[in-house]
Amino acid sequence: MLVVVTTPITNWVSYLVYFSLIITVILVARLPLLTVFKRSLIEIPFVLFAVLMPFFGTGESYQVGGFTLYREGILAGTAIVAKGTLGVLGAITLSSTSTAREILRGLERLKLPALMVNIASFMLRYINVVTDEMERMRIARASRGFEAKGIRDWRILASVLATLFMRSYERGERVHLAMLSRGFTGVLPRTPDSPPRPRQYLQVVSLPLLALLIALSERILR
Amino acid sequence: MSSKPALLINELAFAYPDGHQALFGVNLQIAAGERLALLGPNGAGKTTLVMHLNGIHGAQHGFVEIDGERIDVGDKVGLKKIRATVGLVFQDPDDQLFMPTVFEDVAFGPRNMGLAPSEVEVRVSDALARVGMSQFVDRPPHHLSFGQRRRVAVATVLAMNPSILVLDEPSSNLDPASRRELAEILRDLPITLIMVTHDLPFAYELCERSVILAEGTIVADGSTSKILKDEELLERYRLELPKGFSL
Amino acid sequence: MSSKPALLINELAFAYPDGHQALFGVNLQIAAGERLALLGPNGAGKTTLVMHLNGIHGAQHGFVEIDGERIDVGDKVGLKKIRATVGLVFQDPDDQLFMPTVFEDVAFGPRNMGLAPSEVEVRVSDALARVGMSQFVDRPPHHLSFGQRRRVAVATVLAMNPSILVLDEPSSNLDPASRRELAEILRDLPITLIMVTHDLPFAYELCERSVILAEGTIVADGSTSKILKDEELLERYRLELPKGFSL
Amino acid sequence: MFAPLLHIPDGFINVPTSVIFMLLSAAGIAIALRGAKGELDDKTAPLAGLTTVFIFAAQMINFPVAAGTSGHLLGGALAAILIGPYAATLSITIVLLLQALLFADGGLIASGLNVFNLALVGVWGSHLIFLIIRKIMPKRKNFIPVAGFIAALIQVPLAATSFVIQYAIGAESTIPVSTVFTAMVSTHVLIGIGEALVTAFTLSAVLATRSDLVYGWKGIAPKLEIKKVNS
Repeated sequence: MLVVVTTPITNWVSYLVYFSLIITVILVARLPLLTVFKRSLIEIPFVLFAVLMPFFGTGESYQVGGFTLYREGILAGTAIVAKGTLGVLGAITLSSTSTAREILRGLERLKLPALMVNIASFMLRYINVVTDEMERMRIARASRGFEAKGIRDWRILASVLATLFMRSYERGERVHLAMLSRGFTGVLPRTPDSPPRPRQYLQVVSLPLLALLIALSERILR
Repeated sequence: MSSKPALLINELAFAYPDGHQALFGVNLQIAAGERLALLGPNGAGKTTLVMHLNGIHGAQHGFVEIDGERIDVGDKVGLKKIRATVGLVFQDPDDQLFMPTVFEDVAFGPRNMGLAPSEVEVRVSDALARVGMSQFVDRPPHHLSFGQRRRVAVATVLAMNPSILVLDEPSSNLDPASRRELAEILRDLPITLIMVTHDLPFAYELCERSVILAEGTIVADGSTSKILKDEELLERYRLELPKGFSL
Repeated sequence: MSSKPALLINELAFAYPDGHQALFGVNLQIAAGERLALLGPNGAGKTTLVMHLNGIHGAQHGFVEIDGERIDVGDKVGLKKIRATVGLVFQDPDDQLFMPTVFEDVAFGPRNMGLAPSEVEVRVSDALARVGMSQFVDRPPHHLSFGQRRRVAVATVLAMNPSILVLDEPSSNLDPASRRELAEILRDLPITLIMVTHDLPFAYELCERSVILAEGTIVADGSTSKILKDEELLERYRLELPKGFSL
Repeated sequence: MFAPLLHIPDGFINVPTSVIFMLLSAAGIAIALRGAKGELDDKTAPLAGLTTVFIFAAQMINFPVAAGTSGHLLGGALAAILIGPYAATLSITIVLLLQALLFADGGLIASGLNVFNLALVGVWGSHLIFLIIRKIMPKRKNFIPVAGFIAALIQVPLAATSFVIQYAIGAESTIPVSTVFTAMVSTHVLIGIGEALVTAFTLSAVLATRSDLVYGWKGIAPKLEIKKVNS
């Protein structure tokens, strides 16, 4: 990712290779393409931003259908779309090929503070419990003829938020008591886990390495 | 209206978006004023079926009719009417009670129906009186005991004057006295009642008729006492009377 | 050790920081290997009492002794031992199963005790075998059914090899077959058992002795069958056997 | 969505700037970690974990604005007042990290930028505003929603301004900073009004039933006791 972001957009060959790399990974991992596409829509606000960019800038410019487009702006806009898309595709690949737990383990290895990892793992454990509660509350509202239409309904939705907060907080307290009664002393026991084998390391670094190679070669060839 | 069944389910089948099929052709007919227990093991599709009764899920195959009118989840006006006719009481009262006071919670449904404030007040006080919770009208639901919250949850639905009341595990987590009080409240309601439950003695106490739902179809339908006496049938569907219980 | 009671509660009183007093002098003595049902209406102080048994609440007046040793919430080392001796199973298994997999959840207690990884594994597989959940060891708890989660919750506590097991409403929300299976598991444990419950038939099935806690004191103590036959006593404390149930 | 531009993807702001803000965020998180530990003790992990789920779930609730459009809560001010600034910083940071990792919502290298804007500027900005208002206003329960309203109102444009500063330092873009500033801040003032309404409503609903859970209100209670001792 870092390699991608530092590559100047004018090295467009590199970008083609990056895209083919990430798409190869997506295909190899057999991710459903439609899902990947749907999830990439998340970057749309930034694409809009990028589309505006060619209209701004200084220096070299072109006249297209009555608009003044700046070379600088076009380049910058393209860069944002290209890099953003690569980033989003990369993150989607990561999240679709690794379980949330594996990602957490990874964060732990990357020396994210233990407390942060613990909070995140509690979050992952209870996300289903709480979203199920939320869904049942939604059905309960709908069953009594409620439909959120406008700002008038915000007060009711806020009551739902408040209830959700109180239920979550109280559950947090009960979980804490349950932990205490099983001898918790403030430090969560670490799960001993096997260190990754060299082969796995190789697989892990292969993609960034390849990307780096491409970036460098472009620069050298110029 | 009186000749038509209060509820008619015909060939109802349903699969979740993830492909898991929960209902495989359910047929059921209930007359107005009947009290029916819907029994069955965990994962039999009971909750999925209940979600069809007021249009939370739409029928993918077959249909559901309330008082002779077919539920169409696309028809917003019709749906609103159905949801006023069929009242759903959830198993966990905390899912149902989200307003700051008991009054506002019970008033929520009637207000959504667009009733005048004076009419809303009448509805609220009637519904709370029916479940014996009138004195708690200004309390936050959060501060009530579990049994009291369950009763307020029933009131929130009664306030909409439904003609069919559907309850999911109404007796769960209640202490014995609260359980009996709830049974008395439910017995006195002049209303069609459908009760999803594991509590066979509770079903026996309240419902003349029971059906067993298993693997997405109705596998038994008859008088509650007859069904509960059929030990082989009960055992096949992981149902059993508690030790020491005799009909 | 054998001559001393497994649990001795003497004159225990407790008030919450908000001033609400929950216990008003509880006296109770349990011998090793006994199975005791703690009955009582909602709000009687049952949960508060249970929280004293392993030092989550400290005694404000009176004391609690486990195997002759007084619980002192200030003594961290002693507390650790108490919490290994007295195992608490919560009512909602989701409160108790907080780790990402069944294995890690059951291993949580033994790891806190500082056991070696190999010993932890033995404890986990033993505990899961006892509740018949061995095949689910690598599953995330939220993929299990409610009855299965309840059983894993029991295993998380058994893995600490407690000599006293305290269960809060163990039969709540279980379907009849899961309820019976749990009763069989609990009956086979060679352990002192204290069970807080509303489910009088369940208490009758499992416990020879029962006490009734009401308004913060023990108001009755005797054989379960004798207590459950005393209709006047039961009624006074909002307890009653379900209709159709006979001893 | 209320504030899509506050989830910056990778490549929008250049790497040196991203790294600088990553370091700044890391420092802020370190302080929050220490603060939360001191405040919540061994309750931190479960309580902060569950409140993080709450923030995450809260952002899934759609607040309809007008025909078809809707928004969701950012929650910085709400979290700061409900659970305190330290725990709120941690909760919002984790929500942002997991959104980036699991849902590709916001970039990974850009995560430092996003955490800085929302978890640090958003939360601590709200907290400071809240403290100031607490000084000025009468110490009654119903001042909390009002304070929450103002804190949330200012928090959103504040986070937007922080975004513009990052943009000014390191955006690989040609749109002039002043244009971005005007556009961002004006839209986010509107968004801030929505955020403020929802925050105030939610706070008043929690206060109605469990005022003891509200951090911003608890902070006041001991003060009153001290007064009694002095007189």
